[in-house]
Amino acid sequence: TMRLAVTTSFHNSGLSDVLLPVIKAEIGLEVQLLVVGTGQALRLGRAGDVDAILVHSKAAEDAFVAEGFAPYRREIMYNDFVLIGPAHDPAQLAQATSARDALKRIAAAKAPFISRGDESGTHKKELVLWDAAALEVSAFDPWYKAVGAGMGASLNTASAMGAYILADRASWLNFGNKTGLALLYAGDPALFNQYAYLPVNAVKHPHVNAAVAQALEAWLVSQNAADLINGYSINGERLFSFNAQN
Amino acid sequence: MTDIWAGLEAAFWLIVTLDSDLVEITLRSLQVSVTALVFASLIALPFGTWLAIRRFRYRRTAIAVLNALMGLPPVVVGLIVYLLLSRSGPFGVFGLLFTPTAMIIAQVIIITPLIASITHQAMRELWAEYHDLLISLNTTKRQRIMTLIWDGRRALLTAALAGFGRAIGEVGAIMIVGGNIDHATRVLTTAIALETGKGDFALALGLGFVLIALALAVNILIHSLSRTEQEGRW
Amino acid sequence: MTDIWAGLEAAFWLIVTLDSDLVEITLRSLQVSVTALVFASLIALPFGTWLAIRRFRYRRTAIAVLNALMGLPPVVVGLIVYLLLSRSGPFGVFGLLFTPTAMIIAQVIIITPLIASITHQAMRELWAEYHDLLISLNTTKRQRIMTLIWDGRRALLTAALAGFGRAIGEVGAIMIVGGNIDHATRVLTTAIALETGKGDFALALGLGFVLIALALAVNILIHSLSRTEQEGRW
Amino acid sequence: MSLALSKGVVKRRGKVILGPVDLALNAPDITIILGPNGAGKTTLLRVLHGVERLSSGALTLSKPDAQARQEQAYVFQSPIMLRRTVRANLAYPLELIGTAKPVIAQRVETWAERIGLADALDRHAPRLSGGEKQKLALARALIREPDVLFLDEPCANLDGRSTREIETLLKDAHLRGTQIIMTTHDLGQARRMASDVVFLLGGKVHERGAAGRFFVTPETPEAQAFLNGDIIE
Amino acid sequence: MSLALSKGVVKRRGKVILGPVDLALNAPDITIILGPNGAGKTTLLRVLHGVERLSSGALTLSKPDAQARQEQAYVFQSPIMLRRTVRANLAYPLELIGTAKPVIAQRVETWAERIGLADALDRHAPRLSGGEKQKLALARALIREPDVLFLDEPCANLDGRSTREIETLLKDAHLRGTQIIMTTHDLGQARRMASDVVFLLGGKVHERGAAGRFFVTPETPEAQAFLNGDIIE
Ligand SMILES: Nc1ncnc2c1ncn2[C@@H]1O[C@H](COP(=O)(O)OP(=O)(O)OP(=O)(O)O)[C@@H](O)[C@H]1O
Ligand SMILES: Nc1ncnc2c1ncn2[C@@H]1O[C@H](COP(=O)(O)OP(=O)(O)OP(=O)(O)O)[C@@H](O)[C@H]1O
Ligand SMILES: [Mg+2]
Ligand SMILES: [Mg+2]
Repeated sequence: TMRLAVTTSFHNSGLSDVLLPVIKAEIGLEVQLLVVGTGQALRLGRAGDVDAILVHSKAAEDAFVAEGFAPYRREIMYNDFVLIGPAHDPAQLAQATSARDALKRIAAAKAPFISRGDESGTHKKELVLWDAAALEVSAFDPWYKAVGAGMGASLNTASAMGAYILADRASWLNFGNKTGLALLYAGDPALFNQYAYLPVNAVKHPHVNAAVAQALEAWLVSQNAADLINGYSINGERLFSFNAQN
Repeated sequence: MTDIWAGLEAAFWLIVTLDSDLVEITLRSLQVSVTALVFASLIALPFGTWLAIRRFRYRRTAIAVLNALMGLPPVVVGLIVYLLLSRSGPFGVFGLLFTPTAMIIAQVIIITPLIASITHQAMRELWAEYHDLLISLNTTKRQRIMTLIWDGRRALLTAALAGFGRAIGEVGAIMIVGGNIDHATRVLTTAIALETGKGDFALALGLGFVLIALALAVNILIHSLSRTEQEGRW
Repeated sequence: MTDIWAGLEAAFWLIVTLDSDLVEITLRSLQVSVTALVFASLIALPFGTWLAIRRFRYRRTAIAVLNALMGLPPVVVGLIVYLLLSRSGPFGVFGLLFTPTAMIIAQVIIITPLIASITHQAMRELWAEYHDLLISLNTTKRQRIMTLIWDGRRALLTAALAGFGRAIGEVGAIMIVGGNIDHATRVLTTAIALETGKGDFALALGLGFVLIALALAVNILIHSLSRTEQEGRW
Repeated sequence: MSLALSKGVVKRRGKVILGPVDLALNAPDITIILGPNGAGKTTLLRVLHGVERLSSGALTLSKPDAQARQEQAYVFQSPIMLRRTVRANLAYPLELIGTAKPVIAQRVETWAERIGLADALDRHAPRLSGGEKQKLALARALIREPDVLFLDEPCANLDGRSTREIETLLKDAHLRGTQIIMTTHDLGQARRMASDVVFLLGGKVHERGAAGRFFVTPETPEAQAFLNGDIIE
Repeated sequence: MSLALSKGVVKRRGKVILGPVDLALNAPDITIILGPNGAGKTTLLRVLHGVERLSSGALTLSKPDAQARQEQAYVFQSPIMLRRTVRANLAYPLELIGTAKPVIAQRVETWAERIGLADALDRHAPRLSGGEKQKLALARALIREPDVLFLDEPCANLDGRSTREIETLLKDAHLRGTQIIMTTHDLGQARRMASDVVFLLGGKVHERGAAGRFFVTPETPEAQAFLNGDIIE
């Protein structure tokens, strides 16, 4: 068995439920998933409490590698972020030409917006996007609400408040409480969301089960995994694209 | 281990610099918990006492249910309150979701059974002692309850403090109904959960120590006000 | 509202089909909570009783601290236990993190102060009654504690049941130290939190109702075993 | 007020501990209930007052129940002290019926004086001495000036002088029309006080009669033996 | 065993409720402590037994403290019943000192017989009648066969016959060497039992003397008045 820390957004996508049984069947490896915030996942890796992590926050991952906690990072797959909002779309996001434009529309309309506010990969992406739109988050009025919660909880909040929110496509498609919400904007390359696998450095933490971490990595970049990941869809919509380099 | 020290250090700095965010969420924590405690006590103290003096057919079942309700999972309470208060829920029109009021409602539901159960336990003893006298004096139900509450007030303090402790440390329910919105519904526990999720354990622990210090201060304050132990046996 | 009905329906189907995952996590919930309860009781019952009979200098402070500890935020307890059990922590070598043992440790820390505090409260009354007799009979400390625990056992049941309730409904700490790993450390509360995060309210509520039913069953079972109310005043 | 118990039975865990008892008590009397330990005196008294429920049989009062209860008072065998000061204990029965504050204060003073606890008014009642508690319980019963007074061994822990004083208090109350029903193990007291005697044995009324006759020529050998078991110097 | 109290004072909330008392008690006596309600009898008895701490002064025993305490027994003014059966109440003091089970069982039977509670062995002690509780408390004190026995109004709720029986039990124990120190409000009982009298008033020893002399010619007018306050037929 091995322990793998993953982010909530990955787990909420439901892909793990597809992959884990196959992994078990094909290479006899039981993967125990720890579903936590991005920051916490990195912390678990630093402390050597897990054998590998799977997250989506490039800057933080690079730092992790630079500090020597992982020998390298291996990109596995990507999906994209999407802008969700109330179905009647008061900020007219549907007509947005780019992610920046979409955010500007929200700001202009002062429509309620939910921010994850938890320094997760999604939150960091959102901040980058506001930055790109040349908008200053700290100057936003009460319409901008930092909820400090996981993806699902934040979506629940957005649903209850009729607010806009940035989410990853997988979480959105798998989300069960879509009442009143709709996917309003997607497709800008700026919304690209890369997932990477980082095995914990066995030199730093000798008890880490490097062999199985390796085995899992090997499987994750295999053709089998590629087929499963690319083939995973909800309501006919594909969620992830495999992009591991061999 | 170093994290624990870092946490103590963080707590220390947060307090000495009187960090304005910290002050804000601490006050909100206190406000929510104390308000919830007041409402819960207003329900639970008379109810627990009433249960101690009343003999009715399903009394044992009622007590078992009450004890079971102490185990109400906060997350479930949070969910139910969320569903009731949400726009599409029956009380949606009041727009209470994601306000401190919603958090208070959830906490009242969580701590009322705990307070009522401890109250019931304490009042049973006192009622056994007073029973004959109060029956003989032909007291009304109301008078009995008032007498027991008054004379057993020190025992009820433990009940109330247990409720306060549960409220101030609770996170599952208020996270759902409050939403942990910065500057609106963020309290100490939800902030701790957030920092934990961020992996900033030192800050999370720091906030935790602030919370524990707060609970301690409230307890010591109330204990010295009520001088529980000074009046001898009672 | 419809969600609440859907939740009841989900609970119903989960139970009648004896869903194997449900059975597994329910049993694990019970195992963790009951084990934690046993250990916590072994510590808290004698300790709370001891506190009721001992007069020492800082007794009042000790009681205030104990009451404050009832407010220990589960998340903070979880964090501290995590840091202690983590590979880079002092007890890392035992490899207890993300196992049911770790969850039990966290729960013991959370419920011990609650049980001890209620015990102390109940035992004070009994000690006031027995004090003269036990002093006169020249009993040892140990004998006093044993006598009080035995004769006050029905009051201690409330204490234990409060602890059980707190344990079975708790999520913050065991989420951190247990990790909510499927087929290893997932229990009812962490499963509920997970489903809530997925927005699957019906399933979350369904699990919640199962949990409540479980707590209720345990309470009714213990109440009828101990026949609390049948033996009259006591 | 007249109280009549007909076929009154009290059972505990299936065992009959009192009865069947047929007994009628009338207003002007001082009725003393005598009997050995465990005879059922306390139980009978409680039944008559209505704090103990009958397993079968009936208690009939000459007034409506609610009113009757308001006009009765009871002093329990082991005094029940509210966990309050002596003053608060005395005031309590009056507060219950909404007596005006100044009236309460004044009556409390009077009664504290009468039972010799004027100095102890602000002390915590549960910490009084045994005899002081008994006196307080008595004053608390008398403060509402009841029509019927039930006393369960009211002088058991009192010294000679207090016993005399209490007897005087009770006789005064009786003269003002209070009906008194009491138990005692002090046969001297029974002789001094009783106008009417009920002798209980094994939960049943074994003998009943006017005090004058009972103490001189008891009808049953058991009553005779009981009276002889008394401590006669 | 001899007990000596020198300059013993007990204060409560700054008020002296007992003392200063100088008193020496010696083994073969039956010492009766007399005095009006609130005189401090209970307090003195508790001090001598060691359950009440002295605010100042000293208590000296002729044996090491631990051993002395083991050989003393005390019957409280209001009986303290363990919330257990009568049997368990009687067995309790023996269990504490590790007596063998069969010995316990046999002694419990014997004592239950002696106090007339053989039929009540399996009843819940707190639900006994007032007199029955008092008898049980007494038997529970005697069951360890103590060398020194403290009794605080042990017969207050007992009927005449039980009182006689208890007195016989106590005299038997005394003949077997048990030192007895008791309070009572029953002057008849005091006369029958006492070999030595301590008369307390206002927390102080007002008069002390051999029983024979005290009851006939008390030295102080207060003792005289107290004896006259008694109920003499
Ligand atoms: N729950 C019970 N089960 C069995 N017997 C009981 C119960 N409660 C009381 N009794 C018995 O009923 C009898 C009558 O009790 P009661 O208190 O009326 O006696 P009493 O005449 O007042 O005695 P005393 O003079 O000692 O006060 C006693 O023998 C008592 O032990
Ligand atoms: N905490 C206290 N504060 C003030 N006075 C107290 C306190 N406790 C006891 N006393 C008083 O001390 C006096 C002695 O009490 P004690 O119980 O020794 O009397 P006693 O002689 O046994 O009386 P009784 O015959 O009524 O049993 C009483 O007047 C009592 O009220
Ligand atoms: Mg009686
Ligand atoms: Mg006394």
